[in-house]
Amino acid sequence: MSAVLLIAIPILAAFISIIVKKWSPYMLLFVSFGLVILLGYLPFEIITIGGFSAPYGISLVVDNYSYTALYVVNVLFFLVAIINVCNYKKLGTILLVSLAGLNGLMLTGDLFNLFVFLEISGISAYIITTTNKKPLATFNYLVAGTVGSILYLLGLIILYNMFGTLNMQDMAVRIAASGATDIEVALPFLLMFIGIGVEAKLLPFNSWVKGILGHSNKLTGPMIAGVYAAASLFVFGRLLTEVFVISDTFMLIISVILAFSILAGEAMAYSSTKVREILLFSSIAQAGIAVLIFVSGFTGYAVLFISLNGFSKVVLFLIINHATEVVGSDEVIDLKGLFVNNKLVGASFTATVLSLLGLPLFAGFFVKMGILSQLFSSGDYVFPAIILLSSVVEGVYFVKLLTKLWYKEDNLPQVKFELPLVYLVVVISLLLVVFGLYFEPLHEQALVLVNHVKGVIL
Amino acid sequence: MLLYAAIILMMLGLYGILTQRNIIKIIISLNILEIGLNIFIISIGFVNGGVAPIFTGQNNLGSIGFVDPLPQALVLTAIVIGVGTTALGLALAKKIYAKYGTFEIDDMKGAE
Amino acid sequence: MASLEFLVIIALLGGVLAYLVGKLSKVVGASLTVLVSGFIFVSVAYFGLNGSLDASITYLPFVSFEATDLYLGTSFGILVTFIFFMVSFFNPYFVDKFKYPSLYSMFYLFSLAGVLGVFFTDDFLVLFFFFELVVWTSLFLIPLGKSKKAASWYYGFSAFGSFSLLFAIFVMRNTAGSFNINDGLSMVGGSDQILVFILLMVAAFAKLGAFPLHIWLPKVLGNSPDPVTSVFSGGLEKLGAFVAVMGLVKLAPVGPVIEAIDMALGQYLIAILGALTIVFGTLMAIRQDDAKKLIAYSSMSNGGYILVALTLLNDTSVSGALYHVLIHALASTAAFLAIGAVNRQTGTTKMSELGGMIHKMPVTYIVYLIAIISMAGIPPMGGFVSKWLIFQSVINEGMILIAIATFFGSIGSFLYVFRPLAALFLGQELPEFRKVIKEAPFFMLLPMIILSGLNIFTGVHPSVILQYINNVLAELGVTELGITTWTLSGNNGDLYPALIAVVFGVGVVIAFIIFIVLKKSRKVDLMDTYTAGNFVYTEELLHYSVDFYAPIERLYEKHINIMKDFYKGIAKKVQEFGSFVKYFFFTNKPEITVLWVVIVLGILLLWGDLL
Amino acid sequence: MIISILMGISVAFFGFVLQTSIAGVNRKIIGRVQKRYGPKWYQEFLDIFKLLSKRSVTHGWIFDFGVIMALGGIIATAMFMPITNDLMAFPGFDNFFIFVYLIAVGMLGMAMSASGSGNPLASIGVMRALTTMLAYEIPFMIIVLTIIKLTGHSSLSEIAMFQQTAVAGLEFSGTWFMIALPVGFAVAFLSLMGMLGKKPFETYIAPAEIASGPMVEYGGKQLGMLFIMHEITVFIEVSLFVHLFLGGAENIWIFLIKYFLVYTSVNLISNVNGRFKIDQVVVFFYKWPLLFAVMQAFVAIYLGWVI
Amino acid sequence: MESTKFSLLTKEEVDRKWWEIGDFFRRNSLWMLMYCTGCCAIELPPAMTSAYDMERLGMGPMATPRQADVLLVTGYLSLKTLRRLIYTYEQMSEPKYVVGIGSCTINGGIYHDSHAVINQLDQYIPVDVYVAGCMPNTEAVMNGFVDLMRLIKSKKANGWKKYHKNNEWYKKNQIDSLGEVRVKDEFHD
Repeated sequence: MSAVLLIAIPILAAFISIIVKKWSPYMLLFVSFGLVILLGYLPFEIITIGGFSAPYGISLVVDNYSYTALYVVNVLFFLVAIINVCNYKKLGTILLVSLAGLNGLMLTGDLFNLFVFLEISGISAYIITTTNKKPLATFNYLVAGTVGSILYLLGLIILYNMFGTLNMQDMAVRIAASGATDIEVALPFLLMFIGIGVEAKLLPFNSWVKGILGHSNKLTGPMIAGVYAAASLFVFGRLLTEVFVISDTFMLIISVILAFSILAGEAMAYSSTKVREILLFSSIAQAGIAVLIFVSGFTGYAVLFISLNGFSKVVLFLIINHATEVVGSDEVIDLKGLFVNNKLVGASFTATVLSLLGLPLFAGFFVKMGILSQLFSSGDYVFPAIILLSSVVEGVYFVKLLTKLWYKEDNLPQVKFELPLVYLVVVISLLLVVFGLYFEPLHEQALVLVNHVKGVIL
Repeated sequence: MLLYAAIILMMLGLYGILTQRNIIKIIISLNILEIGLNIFIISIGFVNGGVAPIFTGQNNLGSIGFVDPLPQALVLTAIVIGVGTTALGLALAKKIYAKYGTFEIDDMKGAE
Repeated sequence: MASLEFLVIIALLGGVLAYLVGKLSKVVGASLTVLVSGFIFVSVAYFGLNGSLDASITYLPFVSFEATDLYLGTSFGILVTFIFFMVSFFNPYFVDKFKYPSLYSMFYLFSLAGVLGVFFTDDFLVLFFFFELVVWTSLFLIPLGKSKKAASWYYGFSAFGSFSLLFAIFVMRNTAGSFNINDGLSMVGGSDQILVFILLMVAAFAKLGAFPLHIWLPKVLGNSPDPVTSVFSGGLEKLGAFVAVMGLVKLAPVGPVIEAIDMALGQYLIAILGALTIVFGTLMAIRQDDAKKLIAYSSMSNGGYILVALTLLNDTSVSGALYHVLIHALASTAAFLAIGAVNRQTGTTKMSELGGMIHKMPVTYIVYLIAIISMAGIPPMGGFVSKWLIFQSVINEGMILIAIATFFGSIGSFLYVFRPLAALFLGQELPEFRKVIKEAPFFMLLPMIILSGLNIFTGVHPSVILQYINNVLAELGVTELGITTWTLSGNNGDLYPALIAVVFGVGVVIAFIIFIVLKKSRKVDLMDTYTAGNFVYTEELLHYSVDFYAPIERLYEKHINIMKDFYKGIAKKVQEFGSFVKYFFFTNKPEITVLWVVIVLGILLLWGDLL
Repeated sequence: MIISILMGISVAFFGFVLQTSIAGVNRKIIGRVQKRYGPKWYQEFLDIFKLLSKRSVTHGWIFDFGVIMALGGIIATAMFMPITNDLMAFPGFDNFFIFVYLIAVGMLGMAMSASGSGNPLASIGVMRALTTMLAYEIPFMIIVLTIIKLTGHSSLSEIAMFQQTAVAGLEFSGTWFMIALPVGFAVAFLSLMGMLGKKPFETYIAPAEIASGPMVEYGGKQLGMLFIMHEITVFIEVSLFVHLFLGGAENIWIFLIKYFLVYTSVNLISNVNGRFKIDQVVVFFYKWPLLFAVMQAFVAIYLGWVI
Repeated sequence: MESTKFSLLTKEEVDRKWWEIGDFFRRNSLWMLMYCTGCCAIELPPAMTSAYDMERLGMGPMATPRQADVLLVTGYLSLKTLRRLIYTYEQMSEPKYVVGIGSCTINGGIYHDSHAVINQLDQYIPVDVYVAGCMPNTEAVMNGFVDLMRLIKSKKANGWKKYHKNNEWYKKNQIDSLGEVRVKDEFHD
């Protein structure tokens, strides 16, 4: 039982489902559930495809980092799939292909292979977003995504030209050995940074996000904001920790981009009146924070942050998108008093928001404390200040949103949440509360990941 | 020399995407960008006086200056992916045309 | 041997239980809060006073308490739990008017748990954990009242305060290596110490509602439901005082010493800000028409007193500050409860709509009278002792500007506390309330009477409590206040509070004898007054309550909401910045991303040779 | 304890008798100033006892309780007042702040019963009284702050002793503060006129505007008791002024002379003045008196220039 | 036989003694209500100024009926003024005295045949002292006050007792001529 099955099974199921159209949704469910079970027995090893050793063949790396990433992405994928399987039947094959692409992204140890899986998951993402009925927005996404991956490929090729290898670990070793000055290495890394940055929603490169998530539905919202966001941030993390050598000028540009992305994200969320816009701008800010942590080198808490963020975004977007479908518009005024007569969903929405804000009794608090303590211990005072300031602004607009959603007397929006969604949402928010109170496992997971040193396979 | 051609093509592609308002023209400039990139990848593998990297009867020794085979393999996948994206782009263009009746982004009403 | 951790768990579980019971019947759920907070107060007070609170931890994962010689935490803890217990009597009566009654009881007990945690821990991270818990649980209590926007104002300011506290905690951890409070505060030095001082002061100002960060106080206290307002002004503001004590007393004075008044520059700036808080609080309180907003501004100005007293760092001032914390808690809670009782009967606290409440609610009137006597600092009540101590220290240091502010505050407090008394309770009895109103039920009167009894006790025999405060002074390393069983000795004079009360009693007896000996007067209806011969039949005409202090208000009418516009301006700036970025980065054109990619690439390429 | 309380009551009674008779004498002096004979010297006593003998009206229990509390508070304050160096009821406990704040009890009692009477004119009168108090109190307190800072004591008798004998150790002892702090004396004199409610600052008992302000609804014994309270308040404020600025008194005669001089001078000045509007009173006290008070305090405390 | 030197006074004797002492004080500090109805009021300022100096007798003006003892009715009384006068009279604290100045209060004076003025004040409220003269001289007014003092001394100035005793008579007269004393909306009827 090796990791390749994680990619092979979904691809195989995708082709079969083309032939047998009407079974594709059930096959989707069966495969994604199967993969989640399969993950239990995955050995930690490097699989070289076709026997060629590292620099020549493609290798799949299964270490602690990619194992956690796989777990999060597959579980999220499965949850989103269950909710949306009944009313998006014809997307079965596409979802299977995107599942394969995502698993490939997590596993691959080879840079060009990463480009290929990036494109596969990207194209399936474009197709998924066509369900938004906004073709122009999807077109933007397509153009942005393709340009991003082209730049990534360009950077990749320059690196290959300079160091002759495409394997991540090998590349890291060769860069260290060759003693290349940081300036020379800066251009390819910046190109790759921009390439992945488009997908990871960093500010200057994410103009497509507003179009896509602004008009998302119950499938594209959680999928893009939850699953794909988590996946792209994991990839970003792997690249930043494994391969990149960041010189001080390059670091300056990245930190300016990140700081701007965090603060501007919060400001935009503060200034928007549509609920979905508030959520998407706040997820832009959170993406900025995640990349910031990776750049400062604390993979442990970054992974926890991304997974928590992924789960919360799935919950938030599911609830809001469902409500928008029923009410017809996602303006805050129209959704006012949404939770008055569905209290359970409201309670879980509130719990998830509070965990995002990092308030005590919720898992978000522990992760935020971990991030801040590590940032402070590395003697950096500027970024914690930015993070704290942004969480104040974030707190204000989320509280404003919550009070509006909970308090309204007359003509409340008639929204009914069906059972599976309610169960999913309540389970996740309970998880957040449980991990908030008893966060020993989170602590160990963070410690295990912290000593995931560059180039060493655990 | 091939390198410079590739870079010029890529600049042309980028320029095309930046300035064109027509959906189809954007897709075409996207293709130009990809072709530029593929040529760039090919030019990386060039070895002066190299021979096509296929083992035949007379040149099966490692010492003969083979041209680097790896970029050519990469280009193959890159081209296929380029085709994939262009196909999806055209499908979207058809849908946009069906919805807005024009390819010009500027005069698409209600695009927001 | 009540263990603190056991109490915190009881509070949390009690909250959940209150929620569940609340689902069945609102009133039972709310009365559960009375039982739980009562139990917690009794155990904290009983075990805390004879120092036998055990701090062992079995269940809560990373929490660490410490209760042995922690007098500061115990005194604050007992005070705030007492306020929670007293106010909880009001819950059953008010809970049926709330939109989410069971949630109210749950969050009420959660904030109690948070408060308990803050005062009894010696570890900064645990302090911040409970600090934030209090913030967000009390946050959801506010919208149950009139205004929803108040909650976001409250969260904005207290989040700003608690995050600056967090920043200070981590800065201290860098030097001290561990999260221990005492090491952290003592070992931090140099430029870090200034940074920590500023941040702690920002946290204290945000929570206390002092001058620069005071906008949320009247909005929140004015609009939230009555029990919540009393808990806020009596209990939750004391968190700010607790952080202020940490920042001003435990932390060594910051900045160069000004030799004229031998005070550190940092302390002097805080004293100036405290003085400004007093003046602005008083000025704004004088012109309020809503009684709750008026008392809210009064607690803001009393917060200013506490800050001024804490910065002077001699025996009378710090003991005066701590005693004032106690007095202000008791007096303002009693005042808020009294106004709450009126609000429950009439439905409004606007003074222009009320009048003559004394005829139907005499006990509430007496409670309010005793509360304002203490708030104005008039002798028989506790307020006089604490204000006397603060004046002793201010005069001893010879700081003229701050003395002006304190005198203005104490006389101004007499003015604005009298306004509700005259406009709300006395004056003509308005006809629409005459039939409807009846005295508050017994269980609402009970806490009010207890609080007024305490107000009197703290005024007549203060040395009992001042004795305990001396232990706190010893713990803080400040020289102790000279107390004998009955008299206090300040810097330049002694005070015999019991004697004043006795003499006042004697005076009243003499006046009563004069009154009784003479002929009995003829009882006349209120409407039969001297109206220069005109016949007046409507009560509203003869009730003077609108624009009570018109001559003073006219002086500063034009520039009242400078600070409010300042903060609204900031909010607008953030909004503009957001829409500006949105305009630039999120148009619906595909080439935007490519444009920014090219720009970033250009910057890096040109970086090398340009800079 | 009982003896000192009896002593206190006798001090209060002495204060009442002294002030009432001096007030009668003053009415005679004012009469003479206006070229008429003026009433008998004991006219004030006659007025008070006439009022006590009349049967008047009450508006409810708060109306009466307020009057009792007012008179009781003022009697209590008077009991603390030292007459001469050794003639005082409670040696060592006659702190300055007790006087300032116990007078506030009297004020509160009267204000409470006035508003309880239900007459709008009374409430307006009370509002004006409190506003004027806010105005004249601040400069007075600043000057007293300087005195307490210079003498190091806040009890009246010590301050008086400080001014009488020149003690070697203490720097400014021996000279009356009237001479030592001339500007302070002038400001305090103005605030004393405000405290006594004499003509320029008589806005709260303005008979023409608000029909004698708070006293609108009082008649008979309530008014009589308020008159007694007014007399004792004047006694407290004037003797406070005497102790703070004129160096107290070694024996009773000096006290009587100083007391008479101060009260008569205030009365004479007040009789030639018209009446301020209420806004003018507040603005007046916050312009020059406050400025001079702060200047005097700054000069005296920090620069030490005391004559 | 009991000793005559010191006999225990009965209750009424004690009261009477107190009343006499009270009369001494009431006599020597008469406060008049500044309520001038007609033209004879012009005589009062000279009585207060230095020429005649009313203060000498212990008299002084007071602002409200609650505080005043003497009600000076100076000059003619129209129906509207009479209503206010009666309302003010009832607001005064006992024992109270009324001094009718000018002939208009005695028999209507020069307006005796006018439709709007009452002729005899005595019908409506008890009057203790009259000062005759169509605008009596200030001396006459002062003399009236001294007469009032003498009446108080000899316990004859008990107009207020008469008002209590035969109250119905006074009320009937008032209703006859005025319709009703406490009118609701006088200016529009």
